[in-house]
Amino acid sequence: MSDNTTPNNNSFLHDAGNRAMIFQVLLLAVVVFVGYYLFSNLQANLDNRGISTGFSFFNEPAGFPILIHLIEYTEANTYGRAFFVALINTIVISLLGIVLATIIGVIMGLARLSKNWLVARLATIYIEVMRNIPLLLQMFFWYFAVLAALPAPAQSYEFADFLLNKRGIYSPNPMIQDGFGLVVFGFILSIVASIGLVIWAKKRQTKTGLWFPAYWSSLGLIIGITFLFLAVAGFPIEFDLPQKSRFNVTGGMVLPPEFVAVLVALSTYTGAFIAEIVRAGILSVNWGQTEAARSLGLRDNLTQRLIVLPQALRVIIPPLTSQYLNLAKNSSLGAAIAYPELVAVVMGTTLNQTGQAIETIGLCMLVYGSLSLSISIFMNWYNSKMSLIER
Amino acid sequence: MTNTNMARAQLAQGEEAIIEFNDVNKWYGDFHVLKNINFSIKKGERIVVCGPSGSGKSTMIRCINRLEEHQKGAILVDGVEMNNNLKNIEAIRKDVGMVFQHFNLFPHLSILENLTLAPIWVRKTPKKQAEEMAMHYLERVKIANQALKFPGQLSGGQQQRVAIARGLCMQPRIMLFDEPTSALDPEMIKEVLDVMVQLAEEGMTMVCVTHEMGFAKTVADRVVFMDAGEIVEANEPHEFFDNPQHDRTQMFLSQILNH
Amino acid sequence: MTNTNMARAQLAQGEEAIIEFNDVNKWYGDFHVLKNINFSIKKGERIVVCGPSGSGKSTMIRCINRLEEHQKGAILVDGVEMNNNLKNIEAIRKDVGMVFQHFNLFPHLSILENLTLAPIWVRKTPKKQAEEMAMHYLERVKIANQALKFPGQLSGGQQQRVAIARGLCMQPRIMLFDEPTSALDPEMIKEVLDVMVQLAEEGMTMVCVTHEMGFAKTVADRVVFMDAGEIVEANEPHEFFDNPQHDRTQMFLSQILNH
Amino acid sequence: ATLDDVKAKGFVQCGVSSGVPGFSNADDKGNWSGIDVDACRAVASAIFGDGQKAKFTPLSAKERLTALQSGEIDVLTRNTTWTYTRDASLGLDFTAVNFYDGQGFMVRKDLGVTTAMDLDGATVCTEQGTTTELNMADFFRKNKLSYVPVVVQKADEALAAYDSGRCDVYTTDKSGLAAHRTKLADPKAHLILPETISKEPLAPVVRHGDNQWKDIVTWALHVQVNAEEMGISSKNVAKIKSETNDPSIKRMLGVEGDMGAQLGLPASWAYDIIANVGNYGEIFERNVGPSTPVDIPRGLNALWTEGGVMYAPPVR
Amino acid sequence: MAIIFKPLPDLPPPSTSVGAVAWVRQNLFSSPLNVFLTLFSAYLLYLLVPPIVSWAFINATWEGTSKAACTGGGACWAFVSVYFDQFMYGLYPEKETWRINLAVILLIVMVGAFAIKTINKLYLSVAIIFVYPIVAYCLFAGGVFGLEAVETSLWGGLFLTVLLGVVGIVASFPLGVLLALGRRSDMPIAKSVCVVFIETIRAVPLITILFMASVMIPLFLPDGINFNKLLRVLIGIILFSSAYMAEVVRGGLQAIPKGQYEAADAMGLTYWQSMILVVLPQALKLVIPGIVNSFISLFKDTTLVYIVGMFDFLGRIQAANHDSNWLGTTIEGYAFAALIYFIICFGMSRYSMALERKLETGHKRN
Ligand SMILES: Nc1ncnc2c1ncn2[C@@H]1O[C@H](COP(=O)(O)OP(=O)(O)OP(=O)(O)O)[C@@H](O)[C@H]1O
Ligand SMILES: Nc1ncnc2c1ncn2[C@@H]1O[C@H](COP(=O)(O)OP(=O)(O)OP(=O)(O)O)[C@@H](O)[C@H]1O
Ligand SMILES: [Mg+2]
Ligand SMILES: [Mg+2]
Repeated sequence: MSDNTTPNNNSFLHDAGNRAMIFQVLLLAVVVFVGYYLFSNLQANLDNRGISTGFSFFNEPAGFPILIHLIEYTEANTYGRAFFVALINTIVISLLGIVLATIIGVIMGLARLSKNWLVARLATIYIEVMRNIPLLLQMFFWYFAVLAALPAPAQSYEFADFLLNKRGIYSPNPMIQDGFGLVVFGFILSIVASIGLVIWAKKRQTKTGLWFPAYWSSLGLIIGITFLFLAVAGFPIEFDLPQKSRFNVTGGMVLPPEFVAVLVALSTYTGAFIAEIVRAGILSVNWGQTEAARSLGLRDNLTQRLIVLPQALRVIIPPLTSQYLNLAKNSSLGAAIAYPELVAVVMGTTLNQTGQAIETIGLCMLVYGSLSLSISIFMNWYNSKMSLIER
Repeated sequence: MTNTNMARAQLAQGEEAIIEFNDVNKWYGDFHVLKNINFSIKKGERIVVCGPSGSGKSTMIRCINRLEEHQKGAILVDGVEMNNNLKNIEAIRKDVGMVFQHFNLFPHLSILENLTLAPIWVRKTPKKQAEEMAMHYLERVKIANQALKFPGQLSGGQQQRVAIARGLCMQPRIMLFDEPTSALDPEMIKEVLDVMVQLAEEGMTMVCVTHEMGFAKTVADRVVFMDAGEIVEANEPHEFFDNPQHDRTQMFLSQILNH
Repeated sequence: MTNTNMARAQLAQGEEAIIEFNDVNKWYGDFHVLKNINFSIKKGERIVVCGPSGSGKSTMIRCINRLEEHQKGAILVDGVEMNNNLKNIEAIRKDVGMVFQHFNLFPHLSILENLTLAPIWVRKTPKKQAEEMAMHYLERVKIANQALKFPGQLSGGQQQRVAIARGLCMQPRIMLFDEPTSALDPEMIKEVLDVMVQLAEEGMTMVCVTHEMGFAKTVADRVVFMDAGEIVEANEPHEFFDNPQHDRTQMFLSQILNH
Repeated sequence: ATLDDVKAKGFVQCGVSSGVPGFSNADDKGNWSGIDVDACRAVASAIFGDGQKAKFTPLSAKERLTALQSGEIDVLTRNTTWTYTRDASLGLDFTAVNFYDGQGFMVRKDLGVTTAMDLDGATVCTEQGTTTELNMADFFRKNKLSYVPVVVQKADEALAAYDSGRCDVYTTDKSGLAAHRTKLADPKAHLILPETISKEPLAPVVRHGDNQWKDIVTWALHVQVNAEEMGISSKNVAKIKSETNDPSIKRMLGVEGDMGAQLGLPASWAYDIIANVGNYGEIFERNVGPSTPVDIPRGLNALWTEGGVMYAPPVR
Repeated sequence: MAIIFKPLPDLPPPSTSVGAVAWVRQNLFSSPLNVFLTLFSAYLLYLLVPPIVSWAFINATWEGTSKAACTGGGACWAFVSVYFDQFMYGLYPEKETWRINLAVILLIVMVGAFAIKTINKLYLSVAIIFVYPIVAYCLFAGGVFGLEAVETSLWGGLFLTVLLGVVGIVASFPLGVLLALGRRSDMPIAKSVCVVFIETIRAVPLITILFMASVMIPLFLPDGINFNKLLRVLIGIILFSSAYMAEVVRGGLQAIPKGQYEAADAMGLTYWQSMILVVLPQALKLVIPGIVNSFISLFKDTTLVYIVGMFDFLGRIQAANHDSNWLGTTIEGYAFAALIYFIICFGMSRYSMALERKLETGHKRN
């Protein structure tokens, strides 16, 4: 039958595989060429203009101060260290923002679904207002609103050993004394005990069918035992109390208003987006699931917890990931209100002092790239875990 | 109370009514979907409900475990009136199993977990015992070997049987079926009907919305025909099929049976 | 070449094969879904393919217009081998109409646009002429009055008839049907089968996956029974139904017919 | 070469700051004015004989140097401090100083502070990306004073933060302090401290390597200073040009010889600068002098003959 | 003899299930928790609304020539009214602003026409995407048909904001579609190029891209080649939003059932035919909300051009805040900005909802 199988007019170009191949080779060639072209121009331009390149400036002293630094930092430290300070600031604000935005988003999303008309309406207004006004404006709003609302340091609000004024929230700074090891031991002990409690509660259910509020009790257990050990060790913590001085407050720990404003702006803004995602996720779970759960006699809170939320999560997670990424990227706007994050320190001060545009901007892009990548890797892992349970 | 009396009158003498509709009316917004439903079901009775699409069949049986609220009249299940009292509703729901047309299995839980969920959380059955019972019912519906799979991995007929087993796991005294076979293909319909026939033979009280007239003929004690929110006719199967009283019923039957 | 010869042998003497499967094998990953399919279909023949779910029926007919690739053997349609050659594939697809189980109408286009799309863009028919032809086929399937509606506005049976008309609009020489009635309810099944019977009477080459045994009996020239990726039995309908050769076929028939 | 590009374009593209009153500021009609703007107009006058053939790109502190490096602007006339690193490693060249500045501090009067040495523990607001940040750090370190820095991306927000009480002190170049003070809610409630903590020679910047262009920008400034020294102003320049016998003036104004050709400029280049823009003294008075709200004393920027450091090489 | 069936008449529902009282009971006070929530929300409203109303309206000053005119203790809207033109048009010559107005009206009319059923959507889209930009550009930039040329550096205010947003979205749209198709293609190299592009761009903040575009692109080009800053910023914005658009469109493509592709294949349509005729129209319709969402984000994000020294709407307002006649009007300026952004963004999201309903072909069946 071989004669019969002779394909007619089998020209090279008509083969689907070949066509794809040719197209791709062309594409690759274009990409490589454009890349090469840009790069060679860059080199020529840099040479022409006598701009030095490289990261050697990283080892030079930075000479500028940074308001918020979670690791030791002074002006005498290097640009490299300044970079890490800023990196940590970016990461901290992103992570805290993500946590807060999630909480706000879930609450607002549920509120918008509330059967209570007024609550649902207010949540809708919140969501629409937040979503439709540029984040930068919101940052200015929070920053200057916060500043305007608070008193000068001399007139600080005081609660116990806490101070609140335009310069931030001051709290006692705990300083660990001898004997703290005992407390740590107590804390570990309490955790072990509560894990035991949870296991015991599971076992008991299997045997007798009765539930025990294991999670709440373990919380109590952890607090109780830790406090007990604190007392036994004679409270081995001393507090460095904030004190008003001529201009400011000295001592204690401080949460500057910049940090608060950026955090509030980021989390309320992103929270509004997350609220919509949560709402859509919950709505995406077939009403039949709720009915089935109800007809089995499950209470509404159990229905939500055991049936609706686990399924809604699958729908929620992918768009949630993008919102997390957006939040991390939007933290770069913090520069506008003096929050010393990556863009401010690296693309701002460092770039201006060293003039190394390519290096600093490239570095910023790289950092945001990796930050985004890690968030999405984590979320994808979580997502696959969730869907694994399903199938 | 004449309506109630009428409902009573439909009962065979001396036997106890486990579900009673007393002059039940329901509206969806302005739309009057159930009109003066008076009907009562004895313990162990097997009722088939049929009627054209949109006639209110589903709505009626969903009122029994208060997936829907009615606005007028009273529904008594096991002597308890279904109203906003959550305690009552929960208690009744434990006693009433429901099987949906689209199964409504929980896709994120394994078959076994689907079955043990309610016993563990609602009835506070020890997990082990709940699992044993679940396996028992899975065997009853002949899919014990699928216990560890997830709903997405089963065929439609198998899923529907799991749904039935799930309903049975609460050891209900009443089972409600809402078109349990209409999403299935012919081979699977048979599987499901077989299980239902078995249940019926064991004396479970059953209310079943279905258009499987074969099932109605063999199993039902009474067939209820609804149209436009009313019960048009309710009768024993042979009477119902051979000698329908209303012209509406005749028309409907002629359509269905000629196919 | 013995297999190919076998395929030829199945042909009635002297008649021309329009579709030929020569020792076709196909895998989905590791899963061997079609096993040594040797089969050939004459011009004007009407073939019904049946078999249990998952036996590879859909896969086989989807290979004919290369919605699926096969990995071994050759499929010849109209003497042209189906391989990666785009020209060939496009040419064959113009000649082969396909009707899917789930209709797959284009929801964003009106019925008329659904029908004229391929003639206009593939066959380069003038729009007016394409529309006339479309109206002609719509009349054939008795829904000409629905031409300006959108698919979402039609009932299942109507949609399926539109799908058939769409297939016919390319004026194909071969029509493939993949369970064209299984998504429909009984009333609608009848509508669709009627249209197909008509087509069959006009001598169109048809390959139809279906479990409507009534249709098979009245219309088919041959009935092909598949199981586990193989063609178990292929025979004329009366032989096939009254005197099945394989025990697997017997078992299958007993299930289907007893329902 | 830049000059050819500029001639081909028909205008000079200058980078300026986006709003420092007295230095570069656009009014509500979009007209630019200020010392830095005039420095640019001087270059335009020298080339085209027309000070209006200049266009202005407002730049933030952050992007100004990169904008120049990348060729987006021809010359950066934005109060930019001349420092070693900037000159040596960035592919840039500074021309002549058009304003001698120094960094200072502004505080609220009611704090009772009179000297910067009192600022121990203060919170300091400043704009990001300038030498100001570094000088501030150096000052406090040198004097062993503690402080809290609040570094805001743009001067406006930095000032707003100071105004709203976030900081005790606002620091930037003294010229900037004077200018910014006019923007505060109550300018009179603020005090500029006497200390000058840094040398801030502000000079227009050009790209490294184009000497001709650098010379043009440099000499456009020198001419202004020389003119003031010689008593030539925009008002009398026409008369002097026609009446003078002083050979050095004749040379400068292009009456004798062709000094312009050496730089690729018309012979009347210096005349055009003075006629269009004025001498340095005029420019200073017009933009930041006592008659303006900015009100900066001449100080260091007076001519060398009058106790300042403005000293220009002769045109010969 | 058969009994004739006569359906009972429909009765109106009892008053406990409809009407105002029932509504209040069901929606506000249906359970103790709801009672609490209702009261709490009402209290919140009480706290927020009266002060805002009195600041923004009751005590506000609407006219005046300087801040000194604002004595009411409320908002100083006089500032906004004096500066209104600059906020809208930037430094665009006053006597030429009719050109901008004309272009905007034209656009609104054209987009609005989508809602009219009888108009051919295809021609309209072609007109908007291909013809309109040319017309608009001629109007804005001038220099042809006797229109006075207006340099791009004078463009500003809300006009610039809208321009950046609209051009960004319109131009990024086809690019996004191509990227999305590329990302879903079977060709490994094409696919990886698209994936890398999309993921890289999505991973970095817009700020860095704008910065690149405004100050660094020239470094990547041969000496002497240079082009308009506005254009460069636009390219940055287009690349940025095309990556987002690609992901939105990909979502739509994934939602199209395989059967649609197969049906198109079975009819003999080529790849591009089946994409353009069958798949994309459905996919794009599905993702209208997503598209509008990216439009809204992009529109808001254009505020970031301030860091590259362009004076968009927000930039103009900030600049006007320097005016010594109007010091202390920052809040009014920002409130006005917030209001305008809100109106535009909210309007867009409502328009998209209306559009979705209009484009619905037949009710959904499952
Ligand atoms: N939530 C609702 N809101 C308004 N009308 C509704 C609602 N649910 C159902 N209906 C209407 O009530 C009527 C009865 O619905 P029901 O589901 O009880 O019919 P059915 O007899 O079960 O029909 P089918 O055989 O099609 O399932 C229908 O006309 C339906 O359109
Ligand atoms: N894309 C795929 N990848 C892997 N396996 C597949 C794929 N598509 C189908 N199969 C498997 O191939 C086998 C044959 O599928 P096919 O759809 O041809 O069956 P069928 O005979 O048409 O069955 P049915 O009557 O249920 O439609 C089935 O076991 C199916 O699970
Ligand atoms: Mg129903
Ligand atoms: Mg199939």
